[in-house]
Amino acid sequence: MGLREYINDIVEAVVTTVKGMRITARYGIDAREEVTQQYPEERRETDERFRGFLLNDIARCTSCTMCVKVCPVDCISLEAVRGADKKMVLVSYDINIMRCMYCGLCVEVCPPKSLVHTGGYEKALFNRGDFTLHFVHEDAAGIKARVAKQVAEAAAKAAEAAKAAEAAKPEPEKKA
Amino acid sequence: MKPNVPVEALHTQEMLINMGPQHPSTHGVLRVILRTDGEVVVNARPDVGYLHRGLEKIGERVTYAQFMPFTDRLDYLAAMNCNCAWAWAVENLAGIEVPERAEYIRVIVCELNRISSHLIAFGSFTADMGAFTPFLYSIREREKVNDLFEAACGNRLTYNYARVGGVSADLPQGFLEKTKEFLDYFEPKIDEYNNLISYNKIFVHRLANVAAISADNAVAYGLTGPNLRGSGVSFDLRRDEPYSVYPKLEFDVCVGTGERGVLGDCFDRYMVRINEMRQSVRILRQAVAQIPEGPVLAKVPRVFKPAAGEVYFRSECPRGETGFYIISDGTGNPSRLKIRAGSFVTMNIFETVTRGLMIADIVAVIGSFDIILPEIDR
Amino acid sequence: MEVLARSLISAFPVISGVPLWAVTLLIMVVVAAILLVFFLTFGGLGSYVLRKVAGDIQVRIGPNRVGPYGILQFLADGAKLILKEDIIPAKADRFLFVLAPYLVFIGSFSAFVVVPFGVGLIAADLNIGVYYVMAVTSLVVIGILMAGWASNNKWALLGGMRAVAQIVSYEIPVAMALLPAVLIAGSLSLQDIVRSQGGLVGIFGWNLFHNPFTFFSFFLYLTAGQAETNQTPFDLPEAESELVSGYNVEYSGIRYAFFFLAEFGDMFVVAALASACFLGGWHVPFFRAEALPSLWGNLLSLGAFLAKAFGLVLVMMWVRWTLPRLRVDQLMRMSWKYLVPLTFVNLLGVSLWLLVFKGKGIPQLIASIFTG
Amino acid sequence: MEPQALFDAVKAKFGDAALELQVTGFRPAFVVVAPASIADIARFLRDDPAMRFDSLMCLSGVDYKDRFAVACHLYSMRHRHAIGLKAYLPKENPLLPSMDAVWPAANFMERETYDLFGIVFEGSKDLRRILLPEDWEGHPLRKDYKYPDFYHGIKV
Repeated sequence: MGLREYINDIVEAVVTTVKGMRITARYGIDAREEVTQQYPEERRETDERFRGFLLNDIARCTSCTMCVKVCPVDCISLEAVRGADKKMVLVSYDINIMRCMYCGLCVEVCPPKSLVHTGGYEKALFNRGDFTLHFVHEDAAGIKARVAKQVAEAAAKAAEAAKAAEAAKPEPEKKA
Repeated sequence: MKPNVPVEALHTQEMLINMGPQHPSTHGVLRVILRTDGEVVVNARPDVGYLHRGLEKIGERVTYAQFMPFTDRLDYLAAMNCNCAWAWAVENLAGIEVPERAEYIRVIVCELNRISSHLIAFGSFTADMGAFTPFLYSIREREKVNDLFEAACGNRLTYNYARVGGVSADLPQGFLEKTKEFLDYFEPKIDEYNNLISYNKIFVHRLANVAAISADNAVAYGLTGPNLRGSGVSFDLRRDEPYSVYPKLEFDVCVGTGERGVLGDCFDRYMVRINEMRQSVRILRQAVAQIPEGPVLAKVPRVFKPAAGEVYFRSECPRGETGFYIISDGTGNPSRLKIRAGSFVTMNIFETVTRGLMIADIVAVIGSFDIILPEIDR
Repeated sequence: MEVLARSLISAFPVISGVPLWAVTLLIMVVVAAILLVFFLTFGGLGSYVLRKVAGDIQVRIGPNRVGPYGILQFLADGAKLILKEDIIPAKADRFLFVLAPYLVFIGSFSAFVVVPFGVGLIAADLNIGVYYVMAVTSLVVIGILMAGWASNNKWALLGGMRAVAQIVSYEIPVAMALLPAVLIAGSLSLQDIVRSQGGLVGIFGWNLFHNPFTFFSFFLYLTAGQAETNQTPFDLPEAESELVSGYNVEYSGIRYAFFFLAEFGDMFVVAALASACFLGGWHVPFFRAEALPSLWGNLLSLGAFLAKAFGLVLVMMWVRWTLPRLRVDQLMRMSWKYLVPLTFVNLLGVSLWLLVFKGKGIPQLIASIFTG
Repeated sequence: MEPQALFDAVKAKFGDAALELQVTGFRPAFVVVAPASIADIARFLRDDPAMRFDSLMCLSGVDYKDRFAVACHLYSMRHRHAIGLKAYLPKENPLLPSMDAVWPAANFMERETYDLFGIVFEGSKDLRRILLPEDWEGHPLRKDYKYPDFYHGIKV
């Protein structure tokens, strides 16, 4: 470890330290450089493509269960009953946002585009049950009962119509 | 003056320390069982598996498209690279033709993610060495990259942006201008980092000649990526086993040069990452200039059943190669999915390299390997 | 103190019955209380300024919630630390564990006795001032080692060992770097050292410009001082990224507050000694503070002294947020192979200079040329 | 170097130990060998100047429902070509010689294969479970793996 290396070590140490301190000084002095946001007061506006909590517009939802099948972690549970006019009536549609990993596959595959990501990302609740979002606000039993009644009426009307058609059909044979 | 007490009689005991799963500088839940004699490490045995979620078992349960969000959780600092690696692997298996624009978008987001991953590697490494300030500067730059990703795919960490056959959505309005803006802003910052910390005497002294790995030792132990190039082996998948549109983009492969000590020491691995950031900026400038118009997603049947076969495809991730060995038996789910992670194989050499170092060097070695635990434990 | 006591008794006949020693004791207690209040507020404000400076350097804001611009943050921290439950680990060596923080606190607080705050403002103008400070600050080492050993934690033990190695081996450069000022002043007392720097007009009286060797030893002292107070390039005893938190890993609550305040106390002592020995202590550059009537003279000199000391504390904080940390063996190598030889050569240089120029520095020589 | 030429070279040297060459639908192609001689063939593939497979990319266990297999992917830094090396193993007690003497990179991968499949590598430097806790029963990646209900009283 010759003397020259010894001196060189010291000089290099001092020079590189001063260079580093010059940079931190430059940041230290000009206060405009602050980049941190004061979170509760200044909220960061999320991009319109931001994948926040899911929201399903049940009016347009055709309960085709595509989203249930595509979800990798099966966090969407859907229950539907076939209505009188052969279309499915949604009984209950829940998304467990604790299991959901916001991958966006369900929103992509939803044919009527009724399932969308909202911009929300803040949710703190007291018990785990509340983390399941229920999108159908009526209670399930009520809907089922209503639909069952409609189906029964439709069936009854269809039966009378069939009897009436029965009655109408024999007359023409006698005339012929 | 002969010591009157023979040294052997002094009963000194080795200390067994748990650099436990919860430690400020193990970059995740890595446990290192340290057997030390005072400060000098006699044996450092890594114990991994604290973050094992069984991704390969999940891979056999979900379909090819559904596995994409899980690849974000493979290396969450370079999720884009893992997404695209999975997409390329499946396209290689099923022979799907991906439109030109989608390939360019993939290269753009992958290189942006390489920059943000190397920024984290640089920041956390200097923080481990005691200089906390550069970490904050690197986080500031990374936030700008995150804003770009949020505009493109909607999420800031787990992007889930690639799809089998292309990308999920086209780049938004003004994305390319914002990227150019970021590149112009970012390039001088690398020189600032070098002035601030890279050539700082204390930093160099902490890293030079520490845990040097010779070139053939690196290859034998299966090191890949910056760790391999740090030892002087000029091997980069983007150039030597080209995939996607990398052949159309010219960049040079940064290799360790033993600048401040032996070839292949911690300083070389660190400097390879810094220089690689510059190369990524160069690639990005060309990709942003050459990107064509056109569709971004190929026609892939919704119920996607690739032909039976076995494929091993690997792509260059910031932490080494990420390889997917997929065995498909014709059904919708892969029958076996092996993920080869860069950090997992790097940990293999950890025990032999850290013999005789000091405790402070263990932290330096972990930082210079830039390992990440979800990739190790899968 | 006796002079003060006698003058107090003569001023207030009503207490003339009280024996002399009781009055001096009372004065000592009052002075100690004042110093303690200064020590605690400096500890608190110091931590606030440290975090604000860190925030500024690291493109963030730093504390700004408690009080206007976060000024009262240190009160909130203090309250939190007092209210927090201080846990004593099960198999810890209870007596040593409890004693350690007090020792560290005493070690760093008792150095305030000889700090020359102003013309007359000094707790006790000991004629062995510098020597006393060296002796007292090495008490901190014992405290830290005790803390490291007693908390029955491997990381703390390593932290304690490192602290001993570091502070002991940096005592020598610190002492050697201060000796030039002692040589110039010809006395160990800090007041004499400060008075010896008042000769010329303006800042040329300072020891810093006395001769190139003292200029160089100022920076050596600051480097070694940075190591004495476990600041970042040398903060190995409490290296967060290696030893989790070094010797104070098992401490919490009020005991941790002692360590925390002691660290800032050390920092102030180092800055105070540096400004006293090299930057002309309480001398106001273009103004003779002693000539003023005692109250104003003291206040002005106190202000000048605190400004210089706080300036140096800021420089130490600035260095603290820029440099990475040394390794233990490099720390030892730097002390024994770089600082100790340099300070010895420096000392030799100063003594030769004093011999050749008969005690005059460059400014004095230039002044003597003009005055013929 | 073409997989076929490579297979012939191995066949020439090791005779019937080299069983077949899987090419269609396999990227990269696989040389299937008898489990007993996999270590020697591996050493040959690494040391032979024409092949020089000095880098073990990936060593993985596979459960083909009726039998196990160990598939290694090799790559040559010098010649820039890749090949697969596979050995089929019976389901009862899968056993084959360890390759960590040939490529040190194999140690962690063998430990992982042992951990998740139960394939024992004879003569391995240090064969222990790597990802799962030491006292975990069963090997999860086997197709016939049943999830345990409790592990140390914690519901799995």
